[in-house]
Formats: sequence, C-alpha cells, structure tokens
Amino acid sequence: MSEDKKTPLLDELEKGPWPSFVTDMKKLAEKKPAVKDVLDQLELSYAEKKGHWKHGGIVGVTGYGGGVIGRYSDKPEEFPNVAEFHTMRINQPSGWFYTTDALRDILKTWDKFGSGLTNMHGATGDIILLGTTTQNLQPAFNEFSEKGWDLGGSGSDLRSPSCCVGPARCENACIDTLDICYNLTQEFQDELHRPMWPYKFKIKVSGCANDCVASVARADFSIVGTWRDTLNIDQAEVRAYANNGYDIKGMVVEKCPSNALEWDGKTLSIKSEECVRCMHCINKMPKALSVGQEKGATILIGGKATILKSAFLSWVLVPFMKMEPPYDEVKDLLRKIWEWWDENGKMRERVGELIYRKGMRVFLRDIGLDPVPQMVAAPRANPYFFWWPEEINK
Amino acid sequence: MSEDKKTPLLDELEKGPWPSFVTDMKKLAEKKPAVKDVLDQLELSYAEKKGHWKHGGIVGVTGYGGGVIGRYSDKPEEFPNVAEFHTMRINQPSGWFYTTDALRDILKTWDKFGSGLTNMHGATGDIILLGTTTQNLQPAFNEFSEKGWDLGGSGSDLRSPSCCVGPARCENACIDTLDICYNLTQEFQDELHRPMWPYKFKIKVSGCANDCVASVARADFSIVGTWRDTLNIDQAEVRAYANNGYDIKGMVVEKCPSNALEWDGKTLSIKSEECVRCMHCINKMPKALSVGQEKGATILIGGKATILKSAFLSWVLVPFMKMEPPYDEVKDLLRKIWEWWDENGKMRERVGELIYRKGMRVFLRDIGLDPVPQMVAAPRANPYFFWWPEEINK
Amino acid sequence: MPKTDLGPPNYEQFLPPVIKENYGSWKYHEIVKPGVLKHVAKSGDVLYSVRVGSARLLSMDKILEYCDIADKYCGGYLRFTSRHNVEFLVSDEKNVEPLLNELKEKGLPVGGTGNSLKNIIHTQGWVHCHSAATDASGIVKAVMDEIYDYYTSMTLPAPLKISLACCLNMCGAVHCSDIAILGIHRTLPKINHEMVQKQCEIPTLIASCPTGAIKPNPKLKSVEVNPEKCMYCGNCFTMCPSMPIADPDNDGVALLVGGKVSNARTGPMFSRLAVPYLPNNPPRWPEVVDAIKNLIDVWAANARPGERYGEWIDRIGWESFFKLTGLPFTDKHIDDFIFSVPSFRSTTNFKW
Amino acid sequence: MPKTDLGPPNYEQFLPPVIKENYGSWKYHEIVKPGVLKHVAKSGDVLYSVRVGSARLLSMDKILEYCDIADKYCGGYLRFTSRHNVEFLVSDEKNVEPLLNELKEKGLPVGGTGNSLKNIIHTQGWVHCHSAATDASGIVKAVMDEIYDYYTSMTLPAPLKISLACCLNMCGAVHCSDIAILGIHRTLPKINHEMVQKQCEIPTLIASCPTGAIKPNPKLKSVEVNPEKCMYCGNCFTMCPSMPIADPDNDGVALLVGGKVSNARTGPMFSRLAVPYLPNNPPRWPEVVDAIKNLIDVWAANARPGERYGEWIDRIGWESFFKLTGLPFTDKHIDDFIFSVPSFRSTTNFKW
Ligand code: SRM
Ligand code: SRM
Ligand code: SRM
Ligand code: SRM
Ligand code: SF4
Ligand code: SF4
Ligand code: SF4
Ligand code: SF4
Ligand code: SF4
Ligand code: SF4
Ligand code: SF4
Ligand code: SF4
Repeated sequence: MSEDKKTPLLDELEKGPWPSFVTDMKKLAEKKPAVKDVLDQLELSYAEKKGHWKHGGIVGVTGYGGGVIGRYSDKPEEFPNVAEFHTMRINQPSGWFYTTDALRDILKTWDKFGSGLTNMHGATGDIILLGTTTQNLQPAFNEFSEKGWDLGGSGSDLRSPSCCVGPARCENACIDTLDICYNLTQEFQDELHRPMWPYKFKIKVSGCANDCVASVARADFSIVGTWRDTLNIDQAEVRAYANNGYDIKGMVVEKCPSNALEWDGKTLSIKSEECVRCMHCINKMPKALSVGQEKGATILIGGKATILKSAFLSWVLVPFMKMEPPYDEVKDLLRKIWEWWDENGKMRERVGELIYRKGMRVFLRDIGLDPVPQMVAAPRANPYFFWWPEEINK
Repeated sequence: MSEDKKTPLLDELEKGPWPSFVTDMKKLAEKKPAVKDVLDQLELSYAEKKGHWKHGGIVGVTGYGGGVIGRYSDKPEEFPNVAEFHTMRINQPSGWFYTTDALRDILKTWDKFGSGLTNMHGATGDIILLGTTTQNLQPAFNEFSEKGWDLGGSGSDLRSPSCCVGPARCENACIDTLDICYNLTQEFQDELHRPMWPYKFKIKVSGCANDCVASVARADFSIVGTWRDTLNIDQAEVRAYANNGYDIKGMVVEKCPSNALEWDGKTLSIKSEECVRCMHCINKMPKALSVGQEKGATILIGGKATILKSAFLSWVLVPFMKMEPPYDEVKDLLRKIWEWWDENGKMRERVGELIYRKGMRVFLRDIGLDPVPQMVAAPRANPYFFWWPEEINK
Repeated sequence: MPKTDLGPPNYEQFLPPVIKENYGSWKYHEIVKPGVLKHVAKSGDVLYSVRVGSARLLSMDKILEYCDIADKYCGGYLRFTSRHNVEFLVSDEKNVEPLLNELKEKGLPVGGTGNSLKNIIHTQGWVHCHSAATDASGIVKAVMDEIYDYYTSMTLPAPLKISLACCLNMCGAVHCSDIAILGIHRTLPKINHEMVQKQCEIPTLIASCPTGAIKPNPKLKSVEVNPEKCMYCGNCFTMCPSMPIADPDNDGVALLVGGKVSNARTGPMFSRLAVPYLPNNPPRWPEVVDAIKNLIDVWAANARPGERYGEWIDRIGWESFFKLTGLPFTDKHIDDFIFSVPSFRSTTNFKW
Repeated sequence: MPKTDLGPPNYEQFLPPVIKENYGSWKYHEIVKPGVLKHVAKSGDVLYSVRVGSARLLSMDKILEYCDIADKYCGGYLRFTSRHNVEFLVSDEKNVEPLLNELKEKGLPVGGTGNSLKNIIHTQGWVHCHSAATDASGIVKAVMDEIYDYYTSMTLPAPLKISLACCLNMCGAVHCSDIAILGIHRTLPKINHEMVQKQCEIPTLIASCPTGAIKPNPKLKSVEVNPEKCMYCGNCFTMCPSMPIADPDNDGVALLVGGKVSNARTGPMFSRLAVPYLPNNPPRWPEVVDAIKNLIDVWAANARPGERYGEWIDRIGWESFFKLTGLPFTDKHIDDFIFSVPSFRSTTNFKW
C-alpha cells in the first residue's frame, strides 16, 4: 500500500450534490489496500488521460468457462495491490430484489475474498464484484455457492438474463417477467457457464412495450409483454382525469401513433384493431386505462451494440406467444436458434449479424417459422429475392 | 419478308379501348418488311415466352462512341429483315416540344433509312428510332445532322439530360428548366457523345419539388427548383376556395408535412421558416398559393436504378443554388464531380455507388463542398467516424 | 462529313406563340375536365393542353396522324410528356371541343390528369431488348384496357402511377411507382463454358455480380455460379452473352407497390414487393391484370382523399395491406440485401 | 467441490409481503412526488417505492448503509432498478416521510421518476477496463452534479435518459439514449510488430476489423493498418493486446442524441451523432458538462410537453437541431458505414 500518494484530481470529484464514488472509495481504501491502489492508479489515469489496465487474461473457477473477467494493472510495481484485480459476476435475482440479510451475506464473502468494491449492478444485470486475486477466485466462488449464489455469464456464452420489475410491482406487466427470467436462467445453466458459441447471447424480458430493461436495444433475444384483445378503459376514471383538467385530447388522443383513440368529451373509445399497444395512453392515464386480458409476449431477435456491423435493434420474430410455465415454446425456439447460430456463425458473429449475412429467409426456414408481415417495417424495395428449388418449374 | 405468318396471339392485343401497338404496327408492316418481321418474331416470343434478340454488339457512327444500341435477331434466317435492328437515340428538344413540321421532317429521314418504328420517347428522354441496319446508320445520321438533329447518349457517357415542361407552361417553375437542359446539353456535347467514364451519368431538371421528370429516382444529378423566401398567398383567392366549399383544413393545412400552415376560417397564414417547400398546398390551391420570389434550385446527387447495389434516390448535395445563365456554378460542380468519379470509380460504378463506397466525407472534401445538415435525413447512428490528419493533436 | 456535336435543336423554335409570350409568367391552372388542362397566364392569356394516351411504341404513321390533328387545332404545335402521353397545345378555346370530338372519333383516349390513372411508363420488352424477362407493350396494353376508365376519369383517391420494366435493369422509374410491374427471372444463368472465355472478360464478369455469386472455374477457363447466392438479376448476362438467363418456364412478373417520386407531403419512396411472382401468360397476362385490379380496388376503397398508394400503406401499416389485399406474405418479402436491417420491424408497435 | 449450476436464488424469497400478496394484481400507480412512487393493488394494498440515486460504483459500506435504511423503514426489503438506482420498498405509508428525511440527511438524492433526468447508465472506465477511452464514473459525477436539479424535480418535457460508455464496445444501452456520452479514440492502433505473432491469431485479428483496414504484413509476420480505412474502433485491440490504441492526446468523448428504447408512441430509435469530439479533461470534464447542459437546455426550452429528445428532433428536423444548439455540422455527421445510404436526405423537403 503506497500510503503517501495524494489524489488531488480525484478529490475534485468529492464536491457537488451527486453521491461521490471517490468519497465512498476513499473510506473503503482505509481498510482495503487494493482500493487505495485502484484510487491511486485512477489518479494517475486522470493525470495522464489514459487507462492503466492490461489486456485481460483468462482466469476462472473450476468447471466454468465464464463469470470472471481477468484484470491486471500495467504498473504492478507501483500498484502491487491491484496487480491482479479480477471481476466476479454474480448472477442477480430476478428484478434485482433483495433482503438486507441476503445483501449482507454476499458482502461478507466479498469482504473476505475481495476488495469490497461493487457495481450494483452491471449493465447486463449481474452483481459485479470488482477486484480480487487469481488465488481468491475459487475460494470466493466456493463460499458463494454454498450460500446459494452462482456466477453469471461472460465470454461466448449465454449472459445472465434480466427482466423488469414486472408483476412484482407494475400494473402493466403482461407476463411474469421475474418467473420467466428465473426459469430460463435455471433451464440454461450449461449454456450460461460454459462458453461454446460463436459469441455472446443475451436475453432480456420486459413486461410491456415500455421495455424497462431496454431489451430491444441490448438483447439478442427480447421478450416483451403484450396483449391480443382490447385494452381496458374505465370511463369513470377517464372522466375523472378530464375533470381534473387533464388534456386528454392533446396529451393522449393526438399522440396515439395509430389514431386508435377518440374522445368526445365524455367517452374515450378505441378502435381495437388499430391499436399497436404502444402503451402511451396507458402510461398517461394509468388509473383509467390498462392492458388487455389475453396476454402473452412478442419475441424479437437480433439486438446488439455497435461492434462489428454497427448496432442492431431487435426485430419482431414471433408477434405473439403465450407465456406460461414451463415455457416450453420459448425454450424450444431458443434451442433451435442456438443450434442454427452455432452451425452457421463465424467467430464473434452475433446472431443478428448472422441473420443479416444469411438472410431471414434462410434463418426462418431453418428454425421452422413462417414469415409474417409484422417482422418488417416494410417489405423489400429491391428485386433481389431468391427462390427455393421446390418453387421452380422444372 | 415472310408473308404468310399469322399473329393470332398478338391479334388478341388489338381488342380493348387502349391504343393498340399491334394494330399500329400491323399497318406499318404493310410497307415495312422489318416491322412485319419484328411482329412475327414477337409472336414467336409470345408463343415461347422468351425474347429473340441477341446480346447487342457495338455499332455506331463516325466520331461518336454512343447514341446507337446494336440489336440482332437470334433467328436471322427466319426473320431476315430484323437480322440487324439497331436503335438510334435522337436527342430530344427540351420539354419534348415540337412543331409538326419538325416531326414530319424527322420521320421523313427515318422512313428513308429505318423501320419507321419509334418510341416517343425513351425513358431517358430521347426520341427512340427503333430498327435500322448497320449500313444505314451513318447515312441516317448524316441526314439528321444536316437537318439539325443530333444523337443522344448511350454507354458510359453523359445521357441526354431531360426536363419538365417548366416555365413553358407551368406556374410552379422556379427555374428555367428548358434553358438549363438545353444549355447543359450543349455545353457537354463531348461528354455526351464520347463514352469515357466508369459508367453512365444522368442529369434531370425539374422546376419544382413535384419533380415531374422523376429526377430524384432516375438521375445521378437532379436539379430541382425551389425558393428561399416565403410562398405567396392570395387571401382573396383562399377565401374563394373556402366559399366554394373546399376543405382547406382537411386537404391542405392538416396535410402540410411540417405544420407550417394555419387557417382560421378567414386567413391562411404560414410560418415561413417551417415550410419545407413540398408543394402540397400550392398543388391543392393553385389559384391562391404560389411559389416564392427568391428562386433557385436544390441539387441532389446519386440517384439510380437497382443494379448493382440496389436503387438509390438522389440526396441533397447543394440545398440552394441560383440558376442563371451561363450556369457556371452548376457546370463547375459537374466537372468536379466527373473528375472525381473518373479518378476513383470502378468500371460500371455509378457515382452514387462510388460515394457510398468512399464516403460523403471524402467526396465532399475532394469536390470542395462543406457538409450541411440538409444532406442527411439524420446524422450517423454509429460511432465509426474518421478524422483527417490535420484534426489530430500531434 | 456531317456536323457532330450539334446538340438538340433549341426548344424555342418549337414553342407556340402563346407560350413564347407568357414564358415563365403563368398564373395558375385548372383541370377543366379529365385530360384537359387550362393554364392561365398573368397576362390573361390562356393555353389549353389536351392530354392523349399513347402506346409510346408508335409507327411514324401514328405520329403523322398526331401531326395532322395538331395542324388542324393547334397551329402545328404539340408536345409529349414525361410519361409519354401526347399533349395538344390549343391556344384558341374554340378549338378545344372540336379537337376532343375528333380524338373521340379516332379512339384516342383523353385523360391522365389529376386523380387519375396515368399512362404506364414502360420499356422495350421482347420488341427490342435482349434482356427482357417479359414483354412490355403487351402487358401494358392488357392492363390499360382493363383499368381504362381510371384513365379517362378522375375518381381515384390520388394520382396512380404504374410503371413496367422488363428486367431488373429497371429502365424507367419503376422502383418509385405506385404500382411497379417488373419482369423477373427465377433460375440461374446457364453458362456456356466454351464461350465465356471468348466473349467475356472474366474478372469484370465476376465483379458484375451484386451478391458475389460468381467464382472463377480455372479448370474450364470459365466461371461457376453459386446457387445459394444467385438471385437471378441477370447482370452477368448484361456483361457476358455466354451467361443467358432467360427461362420460359420460370420467367415472369413481380409487382411492387407504394413508391412515389414527388416531394408533395412525403418525400420520394421506393416501391416495395407485393407479389413476388406471376407467370408470363401472353398475350393478355390475365394473372397480372387481375392482381393489379385487386391492388387498385383495395386502395381505392380504403385510402383517404389525397392519399397516394404508399402514403395509404404508411398510415395503415404493411400488415394491414397484406390483410386487406389478401396477398400472402412470404420470405421473399423480407429484404436480405445490403440495406436489409433498417427495414426490419424493430418495435413491438404493429397490428394483428 | 462446490455445487455448480445453481443459478441465481429464487427471487420470491426477496419479495416483501405486500408484493407477494399482490403479485400480478396491481391496479395503478402515481408519482406522489419526485422519487416517490405509489403503487395501488386491486386489493387496495399500497406500496411506496422511494428511488434513490446511486453512483453504481459502490463500496460494500455504502450498500450496508442502504441495508440499514431498508431495515429501519422497509422491513429489510429493497431493490435496484435497471438504471442502477436503489429503491426502498415501503409497505407502511407512515414510514415514507421519515425515510425521506433520513435520505435527505444522508445526502442521498431522491428522484429520477416521471419527467425527470434519470440516473446515468455507465460502464467501467479507467476504474476497471483495459479498453476505456475515457473514464466513466468521473464524467458521470461531474455531469450529474451540474444537472442535479433535473433529477430531483420533474420539470422536463419528458424523461431524459443519459448513458455513458467508455469505448465503442458500448456496454450499456448507450446507442439508444436521449443523450449518449461515448469514449472514443481518434488515432490508429500502434502495432507492436514483435508481439503480434506471439499474442494474437492473425486471421482472427484481420477478421475483427469492421472496415477491413487490417492486412497481413508477411515480412514482419505481423499486420498493417490502412490509415484511410481505420476509424479507431479498437476492436483489433480487443482481439489482440499488441494493437494498443489508447492515445492520451487524442482520446476523448463524443455525444450522440435522440435515442430511445420504449415503444411508447414511437418505436426504439438510435442516438445520433451531435458532437464528434470533446477532449478528456479530468477531473471534471468541463467541455462535456457544458455541452450536455446546452443540449438539455435547448431541448427543454423547445420541446412540447411529452416529447422525448428524439421525438422533438423528428418534429423539427435535424437541420433545426443544429441551428438551435449552435453545434457545427461536420463530415463526421454523415454516415459512411454499411447502412449509410438510407440515412441520406432523398427529398427536397428540408428547412433552411
Ligand atoms: C461490466 C460491463 C459494463 C458495466 O460496467 O456494467 C461490461 C464490461 C465489459 N464488456 Fe460489455 N459489459 C457489460 C455489458 C454490456 C452490454 C449491455 C448489456 O449486456 O445489457 C453491452 C451491449 C449489448 C450487447 O451485448 O451488444 C456490452 C457490449 C460489449 C461488447 C460489444 C459486443 C457487440 O457485439 O457489439 C464487448 C466487446 C467484446 O465482446 O469483445 C464487450 C466487452 C466487455 C469487456 C469484457 C471488455 C473486453 O474488451 O473484453 C468489459 C470488461 C470490463 C471490465 O474489465 O470490468 N461488451 N457489454 C457489463 C456487464 C456486467 C454484467 O454482467 O452485468
Ligand atoms: C431504351 C430504354 C428503355 C425504354 O424503352 O425507354 C433503355 C434501354 C436499355 N437500357 Fe436502360 N433504357 C432506358 C432508360 C433507362 C432508365 C431511365 C432513365 O434514364 O430515366 C434507367 C434507370 C435509371 C438509371 O440510369 O439508373 C435505366 C437503367 C438501365 C440499367 C441499370 C443501370 C443501373 O445503374 O442500375 C441498364 C444496365 C446497363 O447499363 O448495363 C440499362 C441498359 C439498357 C440496355 C442498353 C440493355 C443492356 O443490357 O445493355 C437497353 C437497350 C434496350 C434496347 O435494346 O432497346 N438500363 N435505363 C431507355 C433509354 C431511352 C432513351 O435514351 O431515352
Ligand atoms: C406534363 C407533365 C410534365 C412534363 O414535362 O411532361 C406534368 C405536368 C403537371 N404536373 Fe406533374 N407532370 C408530369 C409528370 C409528373 C411526374 C413524373 C412521373 O409521373 O413519372 C411526377 C412525379 C410522380 C410521382 O410522384 O410518383 C409528377 C408529380 C406531380 C405532382 C405531385 C403529385 C403528388 O401529390 O404526389 C403534381 C401536383 C398535383 O398533381 O397536384 C403535379 C402537377 C403537375 C401540373 C399540375 C403542373 C402544371 O401546372 O402544369 C401539371 C398537370 C398535372 C396533371 O397531369 O394533372 N405533378 N408529375 C408530366 C405528365 C406526365 C403524364 O403524361 O402523365
Ligand atoms: C424501475 C424500472 C424498472 C426496473 O425493473 O428497474 C421502471 C419502472 C417504471 N417504468 Fe420504466 N422503469 C425503468 C426503466 C425504464 C427503461 C430502461 C432504461 O431507462 O434504461 C425504459 C426505456 C428507456 C427509453 O425509452 O429510452 C423505461 C421506459 C418507461 C416508459 C416509457 C417512457 C416514454 O414515454 O418513452 C414508461 C411510461 C412513462 O414513464 O410514462 C415507464 C414507466 C414505468 C413505471 C411507471 C411502471 C410502473 O407502473 O411501475 C415505473 C415507474 C416510472 C418512473 O420511474 O417514473 N417506463 N423505463 C426502471 C427504472 C430505472 C431507473 O432507475 O430510472
Ligand atoms: S416494462 Fe412494462 S411491465 Fe415492466 S416495469 Fe416497465 S412498465 Fe412495468
Ligand atoms: S396503446 Fe398506443 S396505439 Fe394503443 S390506443 Fe393507446 S396510444 Fe394508441
Ligand atoms: S416539376 Fe414543378 S415546375 Fe415542372 S412541370 Fe412539374 S409542377 Fe411544373
Ligand atoms: S409547401 Fe408544403 S411544407 Fe410548405 S406550407 Fe405548403 S404544404 Fe407546408
Ligand atoms: S428493363 Fe431490361 S429488358 Fe427492359 S429495356 Fe431495360 S434493359 Fe431491356
Ligand atoms: S444472375 Fe445476378 S446474381 Fe446470378 S450470378 Fe448473374 S449477376 Fe450474379
Ligand atoms: S464500454 Fe468499453 S471500456 Fe467501457 S466497460 Fe465496456 S468494454 Fe470496457
Ligand atoms: S481500430 Fe478498428 S478500424 Fe482500426 S484497424 Fe483496429 S479494428 Fe480496424
């Protein structure tokens, strides 16, 4: 521990109203030499405008291929306590619900084997435990396992699925996001822990089209709750909004993307077949409007960030799927997709990129789904389409 | 001439109210053996569902590399009079205006040297004279030249520019489409007649955003008239429309794409800075509304059909350019573009495809234009942008 | 030696006096009746343009017939439009009705203005092009006969622009038409291995394939086509006569819809695939005619006043378009070329 | 041997009783005040969720502090949100005010609901990642300090979601944020030719480049980078430690705007480039903070109620956005990657 190092630059970040990670880390640094070193190295980064971590190496725990991110300082002499500073990804509970007992229990183990530094949570959803040594990885895992906690995904495997708060607290939830997330995670433990695919694969579950886990932007496979009948309108509550001076016409009716609503000053009516279930009207008048009865999910495929072929947003694969335990339909679909991707994908090719390369036509046939117009914003504009041999007159 | 051949299939196309090309051709066939043969060959095509022309060879007139499309029957024994059946493309006058004297004069030469069959006009705009022999090409051209008519473009050259009726008859014309078309065609005679580029290049000129020559869809370089101030409103005429029961609100105001109009039942007012000059309101109320005073053109680049990289629509290159004779600014721009394309383009690469391959950034710098937001519908969504050496801290 | 580089004659000599005098000074126009435009100049002068449907593929005699008419009623002035109609330019109002009567007598259709069906832009087809997957003039005639009344009336929700191209080169503005009729092949080019080397430059040939389906075959000193990648565009045939692609049993027609070019309200839009394939069935292509009739009928019945085909679909959504037209949605409708991804539905906002 | 493949613990054990009892039976919610949600169940039961801003990079002591609070007011139940806030789950209305008081005392910001600024989603930065072109936590702190009031109030036109990623890998949903802060490099990777062969698989390395800028250099048994094609994404460094790309003099931050994820009204949209480069200026990145303030101010002043950033720009047009913000439009703003062409303005419909 390099006791005397000062952090004048970082100290500037102790000012201001937003909670300061510097203040927080400095306190922790008093008992954790690694945290002191990480702060000092960060101070150096601030001075030099440059990171000081080496390219990660492969570290892990027995039996798993993922769940740990190796990290080494590029100045181990100067910062010996972060010479090794690996991350453990602990798979979070559905919806990020905790009891204080559970949290304290996790932290106890982390205090024992690690730096005491965390992210609650990682962008994928895991509990991120930042900073331990190679040596401590296995014992830490052993203790977590004993306490009922497991590692999440990393590398070319299934990443820890995540979901919105859903039915636990939200009146909009059309599917049991928490159970789906839990159930799928349990079902695909092997896929989660043992990288064997061309690249990573992410599943995210949102209870409605508000998509509070940003599944369409961040998941290869997005499960988004919806309904197939008509949304519910409580006319008395609608009038209550109106009586309170709420601008139903301006804020709701005119912003409906498909002009499905009409408001005559007394009754709000809906052309159900026009509604695209965007959630806007429900969002604006939660006391009066609510989701329909016949619930299920829309499945979208292919979302991912920028590398390589630029970012893709997930697109519709199955317009409506019932979502009831044991969720066999969605599990079958996932398995078919993985098999296809595994067979056809190049190294580091996300499933969306593979579909782009091979074409939806090949993908749909191979996984056995029929094309439907909901898959596209618009049909193709070019005439470059293919025929299957059986469609041709011999 | 194969006198006895019957055309039962084609005869079916003599029925019905729309003018029949078969009836017309049959009459011509009585004096033109080539037309008889072309009909008979077409009958064969109808029977076999297959064309009977060979891949075109290179034919032409002295001094020119373009203007003629070579065409040969693949059954010359059966249809000897169309063994050679080349097309001459005669450059049309601006706006396709004719006197009957001029037309008769053209036809006289065509009767002398060709089949008497025409397209008025080709999709690019030329007078298409369909069907002559290799031998007759030069004499035909000689006579046309004497009469003041020249060939249009074909091959990897500038194609015959074309333009809408513009100021000759249309109150919407913001630029002198006819003069621009004529002037540019005259200026670039060498480019039109002597193929020397990677591929074809098309210029089309429309007097306003209605784009009555479909320039944005069909031209590498689209010149579209517009104005920079405010459109004119004649309030008395507006009220006349209203008094006649015209639904100004529904048909005009609510369809303005940028919500630039307001109608209070008495006055139609416009927020000029919102108007995108789409022409809709002017189209709907031509007696009351008209284009602004400060006129010029928007220049767009890159339009083309499907081959190779799928169809492109031209996109904005210069939001506003004054258009006054001798049109030096637009001529300079064209020359710079051609030079760049010529230097960088691959064989059969349209300028739009080349820009796609090299990037607007390189194109703009090389031709010396500044980027402006009007060039894009939206800025890039990916972070894959480049820096010039001079922008980097050394 | 003939003179070269003359360029076209100056248009000015072809303008009727009323136009010369009012050039650039028109005030407004009205559509007096279908096919009859009345342009009023600031000076008060008036020009009538009478638009006449043309097959475009014209004999010189047909044009001479036009000339006779123009001499009689128009002082010898006429023009053609960008959609290949003939326009008789009448300076004297008294001549309009007699002209219309003579046109009626001669069976020349007057119309194509305002909210009408416009003349079908088309290309060469089997009449003149080596590349055609279908005929042009024949289908156009068959279609126009069937929907003729839309040309001579103005009862549609908005203008209706149909275009036809006989192969994927898409001569014309087919790719931005309300309804596009497109000749297509559906099978691989049949390589004439012996001739390839003689007739064609192999590297250029390979480069010509949009999907990279062509590979060299060094053994045969020829090329090979990958059947998984070839989508039958015929561009290799354009480059090399030894790659013929015509196939009578499988060539035919695709229909695309919803394109436009004008910037009125919405900017230009591409036509998009509606019907991937209909057989070539000369002489009157009944399947194509029926399909187009259906496409028009559904639009005419459902669009709001003023809504072009594509604007209507934009409002209701493509899923509704397929429902209303009863057309099957197939894997062909989903783009798989360069710009495919932005065309996918990256939202849960759709109709059932 | 520890047990493997346990998966996460079942969430049910962590749900407070009021949630267990009303699971899936919530009727509606209201935002009582900034940061305080009230969910009412069909049974009439009520749950208050108090949302507290978090730095996400947390010491165990900070979490223990949360635990103590949750024990005191929430029966030991709390959760984290998808944007890394803490939510205290209060079943007993009486506890709400005391909880808020204690949070205030402890300096923990309450807010982030409704039309407010949300917590900034961010990534590791120089604190933990080898790949970072900028820091994460530091910029976030500096920005949040400056625009703090938007977090604790609900005065914006609509929700405002800012995200940060410290390199082009874009961990997080940065690419679909109202405002995205993105760490970028601006110079070529510096190849360590001696090490490439030892540390890296060359074919994989070459394949990793999105623009095909990497070529083999057989002489050196290494690779070369084409400076005309490299756009500094750093993906080659991800694949190969011998291609370091960090450059203190040129690394920095780009800002993108107008993205969203929800399907409310409009479908998800990408964020698009607003500011191509701002320097790394630790510890408080004043240029970045100012630019973001400006971006927010202009939107807040001009958007209509309920209009997300991208919806506002969609209405006014990007040309107006650049005018109103005073940001320069550069060649960097024009896409030149795979899907560029559909992003060009293929219409004359634009504003001056
Ligand atoms: C920890 C975390 C960021 C955070 O601070 O929260 C993270 C950190 C890293 N990500 Fe990530 N990613 C994290 C969520 C994401 C997300 C968001 C998500 O999952 O919702 C994305 C965008 C969505 C996606 O997957 O496309 C994301 C897209 C990437 C990519 C680009 C992938 C692509 O196909 O475009 C890479 C590059 C790679 O895989 O080599 C990457 C790579 C990395 C690596 C492993 C660096 C590398 O070059 O190999 C980072 C390790 C950092 C470290 O040392 O601590 N990370 N990464 C997130 C995981 C925590 C967790 O498990 O909960
Ligand atoms: C005659 C004409 C069609 C017609 O019936 O009107 C025509 C006919 C041919 N076109 Fe075209 N094109 C004609 C206007 C067009 C247009 C429309 C336009 O110019 O406004 C286009 C679409 C716009 C464009 O240029 O992109 C067009 C796009 C093509 C293409 C595809 C070019 C591309 O980049 O996508 C080819 C293929 C080629 O160049 O090899 C082509 C090639 C051809 C060839 C030369 C066939 C070939 O494979 O080389 C055709 C000769 C037919 C024949 O034997 O008579 N033609 N061609 C048009 C020219 C008449 C004239 O000069 O007025
Ligand atoms: C004569 C012609 C120009 C020429 O130089 O030949 C012409 C002439 C007129 N056009 Fe056009 N347009 C002509 C081809 C076009 C084209 C090109 C095409 O069809 O290939 C377009 C773009 C096509 C598209 O959008 O797909 C075109 C889009 C328009 C529009 C916009 C319609 C819309 O709402 O989208 C108007 C305005 C209107 O009709 O209200 C317009 C309006 C006009 C006006 C009213 C202008 C005027 O005051 O003279 C003319 C008569 C309209 C009518 O027919 O009802 N013209 N007009 C062309 C006649 C073609 C024909 O024979 O049918
Ligand atoms: C707690 C959380 C879910 C979770 O499982 O953690 C959540 C909870 C709620 N969201 Fe959300 N959303 C949450 C992240 C999101 C996200 C994801 C994100 O921000 O990364 C989105 C999509 C983001 C986007 O579009 O860019 C999201 C888009 C919405 C929307 C749509 C807003 C819009 O108009 O675009 C609503 C509806 C609304 O606010 O009226 C909504 C509404 C709601 C409601 C009202 C639902 C309910 O009845 O409980 C919740 C409280 C709203 C509030 O904060 O005012 N939630 N919500 C997340 C809180 C994050 C945070 O700490 O700030
Ligand atoms: S996605 Fe829908 S169900 Fe889930 S928390 Fe958000 S609003 Fe509620
Ligand atoms: S959910 Fe959306 S689409 Fe449906 S009625 Fe409400 S606002 Fe309209
Ligand atoms: S483009 Fe404009 S100016 Fe030209 S004819 Fe059409 S409406 Fe008139
Ligand atoms: S020209 Fe178009 S944008 Fe301008 S006011 Fe008229 S309708 Fe609106
Ligand atoms: S569309 Fe094809 S077949 Fe028809 S004229 Fe053009 S090149 Fe020839
Ligand atoms: S037909 Fe088109 S896709 Fe097929 S090989 Fe030839 S060029 Fe390639
Ligand atoms: S965004 Fe880049 S630098 Fe930041 S954590 Fe992810 S991979 Fe590391
Ligand atoms: S930084 Fe990116 S673009 Fe440059 S060479 Fe490496 S992978 Fe290619």
